[in-house]
Amino acid sequence: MRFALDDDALEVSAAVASFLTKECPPELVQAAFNAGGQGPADDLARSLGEMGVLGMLAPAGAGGAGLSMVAAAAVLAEAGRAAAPLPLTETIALAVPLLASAGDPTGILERVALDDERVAVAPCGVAPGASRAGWFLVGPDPVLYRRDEVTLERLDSVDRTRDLATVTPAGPGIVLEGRGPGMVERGAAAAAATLLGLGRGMLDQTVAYVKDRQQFGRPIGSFQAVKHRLADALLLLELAAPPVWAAAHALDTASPDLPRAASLAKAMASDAATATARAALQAHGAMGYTDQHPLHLWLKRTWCLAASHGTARWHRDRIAAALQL
Amino acid sequence: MRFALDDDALEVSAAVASFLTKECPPELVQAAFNAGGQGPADDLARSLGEMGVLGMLAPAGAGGAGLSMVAAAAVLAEAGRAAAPLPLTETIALAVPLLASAGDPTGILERVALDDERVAVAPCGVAPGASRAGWFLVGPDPVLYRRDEVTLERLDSVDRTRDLATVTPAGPGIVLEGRGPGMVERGAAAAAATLLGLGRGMLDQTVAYVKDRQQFGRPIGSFQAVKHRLADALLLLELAAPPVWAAAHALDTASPDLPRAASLAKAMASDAATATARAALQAHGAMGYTDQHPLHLWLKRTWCLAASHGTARWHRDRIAAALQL
Amino acid sequence: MDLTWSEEEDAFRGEARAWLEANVPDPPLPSGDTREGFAAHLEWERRLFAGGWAAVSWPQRYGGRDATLWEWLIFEEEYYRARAPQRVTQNGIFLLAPSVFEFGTPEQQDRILPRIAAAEDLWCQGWSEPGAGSDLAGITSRATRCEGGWRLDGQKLWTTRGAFCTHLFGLFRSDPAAERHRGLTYFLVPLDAEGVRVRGFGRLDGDEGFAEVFFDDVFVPDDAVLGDVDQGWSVAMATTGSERGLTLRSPGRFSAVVERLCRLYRASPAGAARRERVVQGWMDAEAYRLFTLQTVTSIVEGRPPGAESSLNKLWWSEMDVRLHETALDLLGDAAELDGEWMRGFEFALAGPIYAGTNEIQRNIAAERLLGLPRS
Amino acid sequence: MDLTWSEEEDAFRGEARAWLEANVPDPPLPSGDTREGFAAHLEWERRLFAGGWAAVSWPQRYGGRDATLWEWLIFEEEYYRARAPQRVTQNGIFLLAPSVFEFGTPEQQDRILPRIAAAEDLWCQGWSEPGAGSDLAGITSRATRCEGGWRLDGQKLWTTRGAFCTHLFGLFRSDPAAERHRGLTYFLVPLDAEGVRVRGFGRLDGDEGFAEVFFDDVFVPDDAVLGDVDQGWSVAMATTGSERGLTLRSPGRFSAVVERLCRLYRASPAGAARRERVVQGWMDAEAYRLFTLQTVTSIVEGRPPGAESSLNKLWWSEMDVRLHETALDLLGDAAELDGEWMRGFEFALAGPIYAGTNEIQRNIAAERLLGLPRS
Repeated sequence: MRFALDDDALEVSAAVASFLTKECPPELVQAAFNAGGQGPADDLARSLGEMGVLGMLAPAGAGGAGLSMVAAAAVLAEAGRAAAPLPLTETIALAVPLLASAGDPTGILERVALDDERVAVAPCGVAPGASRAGWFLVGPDPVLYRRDEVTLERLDSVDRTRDLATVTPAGPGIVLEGRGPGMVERGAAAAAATLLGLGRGMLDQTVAYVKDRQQFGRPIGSFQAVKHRLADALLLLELAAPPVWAAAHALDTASPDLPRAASLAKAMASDAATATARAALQAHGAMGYTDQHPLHLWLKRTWCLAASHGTARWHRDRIAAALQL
Repeated sequence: MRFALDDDALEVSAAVASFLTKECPPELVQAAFNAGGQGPADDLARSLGEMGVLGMLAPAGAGGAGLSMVAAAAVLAEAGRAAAPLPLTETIALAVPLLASAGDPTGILERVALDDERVAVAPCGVAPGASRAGWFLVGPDPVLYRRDEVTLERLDSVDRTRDLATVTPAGPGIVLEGRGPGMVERGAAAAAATLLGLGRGMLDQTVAYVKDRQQFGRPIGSFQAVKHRLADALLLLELAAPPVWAAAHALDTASPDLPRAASLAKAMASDAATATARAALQAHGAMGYTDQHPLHLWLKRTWCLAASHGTARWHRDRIAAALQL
Repeated sequence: MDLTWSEEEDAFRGEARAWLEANVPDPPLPSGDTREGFAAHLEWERRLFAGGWAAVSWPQRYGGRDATLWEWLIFEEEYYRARAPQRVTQNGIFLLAPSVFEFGTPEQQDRILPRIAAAEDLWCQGWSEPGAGSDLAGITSRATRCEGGWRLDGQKLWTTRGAFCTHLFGLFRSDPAAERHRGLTYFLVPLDAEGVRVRGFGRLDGDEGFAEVFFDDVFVPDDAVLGDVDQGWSVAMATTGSERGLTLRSPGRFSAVVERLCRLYRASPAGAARRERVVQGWMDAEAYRLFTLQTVTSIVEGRPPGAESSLNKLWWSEMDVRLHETALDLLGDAAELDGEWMRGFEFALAGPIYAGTNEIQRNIAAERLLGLPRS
Repeated sequence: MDLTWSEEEDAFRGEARAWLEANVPDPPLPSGDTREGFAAHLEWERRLFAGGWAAVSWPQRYGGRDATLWEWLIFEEEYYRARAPQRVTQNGIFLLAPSVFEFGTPEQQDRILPRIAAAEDLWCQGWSEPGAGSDLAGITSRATRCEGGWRLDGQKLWTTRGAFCTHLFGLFRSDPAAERHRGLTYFLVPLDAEGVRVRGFGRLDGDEGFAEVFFDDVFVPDDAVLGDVDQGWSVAMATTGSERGLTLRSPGRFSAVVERLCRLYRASPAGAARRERVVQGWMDAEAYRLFTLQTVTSIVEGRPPGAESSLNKLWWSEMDVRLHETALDLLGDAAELDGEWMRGFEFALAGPIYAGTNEIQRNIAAERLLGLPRS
């Protein structure tokens, strides 16, 4: 028994964190937001490809690093913390491992890992990062389509970096074989990790803000109402973290408890991140209620990811079924 | 349109409040608790009879005062505030008006109004104040039984003043005719009023306590965490009050919205009072967590009444049905 | 106690409903917090005024129809029920006008009020500043006496729809030696005055609904002062106790949301587990409606609300967030779309922040209603 | 990362389970917070000791079995799963012993620890006082130096099971000039010493689980001091950081409650609308179990927990209340009966109050974990 992130997970996530601190400041996220998820984040995507991050779950032979889902979850948490304006949840934790375990039937895996090619993922028929993708993985038992085999209809997400569209297949596509654990579990675990990071990012920003912001002659972070609300956010996030790592580990070990573990992670992380978003906005006051301050980028990403890959309530229903309730 | 307590309701409830302040101090409630609801509160019951309070909903001719249910609700709120250790909810708002509107078939109404005779009420087969009752009203469409027509089985309530028993009829009983609005609505509205008063009583005590109790060199009531929690309790109670008066008024006017109004009152008042109980106990700390301090009497009464006459959840289900949800 | 409407009140409701049915634009107008949407809303405001519905509870001579407070409640219920447009004139009507009624000279009342009702002057508020948000008494923008009037300097922030308005009312520090709430004066400033610069910026939802307003040696004459010099705080606070002010946040607004929520629930395939939250939404709104009837009764009988209005604000603002959260929950993965419910949610999130954050309101409730000691 | 148990650990679990199945009293014992119940629990404690299960993680020489922390977790899981009796010795084991391990002389360790494990000495805590609850540093009971020892005076309050115990450990002010946390000394006092008077009184549930203890010129020798004179605060705080202390509130306790809750739900006729709260209860307990595995990993690898233990306490204490609220909700009108769930609810309500109220824990989390300024 050892329940802690192993060294490889700590190393790769620390490397990603320090890269994002430098290369993905809030200004870049805002620029990507303004550009509808296009353009400004292109260099970021390419660099993450070169660092081996996009392909970290592909086998070492296939342009990947053969790392664990636990390591990927730790990386996604850092991506969330920085609100990196790319569909990393889907690329790292769904597209790459699903293609890899299906034997890369169209031979695009290495290019995907380098961001020379993008694969958008639409478990329920709606894909983020749609307009830049050359390939689409559609459905809970995903089928792979080329861009010219699908019709896209743009959707406006509250988070404009999402670049969202409904995907309607028009060709036969390629059914992925031998893909291991399902889309739902992978998506839930990965989105949970990203949400955990988003929550941590919002809490960090808010703590810094309330230490600095003065009202009534003292920092608002010295008021007990503010302190306790942020302590509650911390509590929710710290208790959501172990389920996130456990879900990733259940994917790595093909645990029979995987469905339950994945749903636990997503429900806890969604609730923790959305509660933190509320607390963060309230503590920022009117300052956070503008698109001039970066907080809104985190809020909107949080709301989107909480709604995607199954809402907290949907996952609670799944757990109830698993518990025979 | 005028939504406020009328003068008669204000007068009678003020008279009851000032009577109870004098005659029903916490020591009396504790003594009644220790005696399992027997003995110590007997004088109180008799005095309330003599004041016309028990029979306030009976017609003036039949030993009553012919007052409105709104006035009765205002009185029950004061009884709740004092945690009067008697089944007043059931006597004032169920037994008396049900007997009266059925034409007092056994001729006991005047004696009941004077506390010379007690009628216990068991809408779901369980009656508070059972061991002193000479008569029993049993079932949602109540049937009246003499003491010797029923079998009682004592139940231990967490509130020992409740004197609770299951009532199993063994005789034919007398079906009450023409009883007007049902047991459920009367019980819900009356219990809601009592719960509102219990909540107010707990909040009053707690405010006094936190102003007085010093820790860290200042009154604990100056800590924002304590202040905000009590402000929230006040908010819930103040928003539960209008539904309580509206439900009583709906009984007075036989409004077609009565079922919905009664359920709204009970659900709001139950939730407000139980939340206030939590806040009160937490603010009292270990001091409130003993049977040496009177707070426990209010807490236990609150838990019991919140569970009786339909829980908040049961009433929400009823509202859902009324709204066709 | 009487929970029925009179014949006159029913007739008033009928008249309002008929007018709204005939006049409410369909499809709905674009957001009033964008430049084009604002123009469309202005047209709507002028149509409301022409119909006599712009400020129903005001005296006729100022553009109202002398409606009672009860009638005002009825009108609001019908207004939201009809899904009529948001009121871009509301800062003038609900924030400025109560102070003009209470503290304005007859000349000011005649000059200002009819133009508010007619949507000819469009007022925005100038209270908050970069350093004065929750702590409004921290205002540092200043007013300096000069020949025939005053010179204003400083900066206001989070001015709702400031970029589209014509006038600003706001507090400026007229006595630099006075601290906190003292030494502030309430000024009325045309935004085309020399030295005023307005920069619009986006709210949370991206609409340009906010502005910052800079004052650089702006001259205003003496009659731009509302109330007494150095007494601006009391003048501004008139909105709190006034029956025309913000205290009575219309219950109709929330009942209309609940009605839509119930429809959404009924249409929602996997809704059964969520029923309880929808019911609670209805309950919260119904309790608020009854609470408001109680408040209006008090006002009508001559007992204006004081610190109780803190409870009012806490309730409606937190209820509004919950109602929208419930709707987003029902929407499932469609919740993230930039649609009506998400917009409504973003709007609701402002409620616990503006007009005194809910932290401040809880302080007020604890200290003034419960008598707990200040921290 | 490895979430599997070793063969040795599985064997340990098997052994514990078999012993508990053979020994746990059926029907359950009466409450250990009453005089007769306490006697029955004492018998149980002695049976546990005889089986070698009284303090599994202690060294064998003190009556333990040198179990690892992981094995301790397994034992606790099995203990609660078997519905074994409450531990009336827990104040000795979890509050006193960690300080004795860290600060006791070898003589004290040899004298005190085995008698705790064997339930020969029964310890109660003497920390709180009438004026020192949340603010423990407000202690005024005093210790005065005398020939060969100390004289104790004062009053302790809310002493759990004080009326049934044989000894008290507690803090007394030994330096009257020192303030707050300074100048306190940790004393070990036999309750049959001359000048000690114990008065039991009822907890919320009416059981005589509390006592107040009066000290009137009570003599204790020098070896009744644990740790250094005037350093009692650090000695007492040893329970916080210690792996033998209270930080690791056993997850098995809550998992067992959740299992009962799930059974109650399945048996409940009108339960469907309540399913979500039951599921959330399972989730909260499962998250807590995983959180504890993370904490134990840290401890085992040499990183003892600090202020994080505040999060731990906040979570389990509030979860415990919610689990019981959910059960009472499922019980409907039977919730008011003085039965197992109501008793459990009353017990759970103490969680957010004792061992540092949750308000204090939130302060600690905000100040020490988030670095927010003191108020």
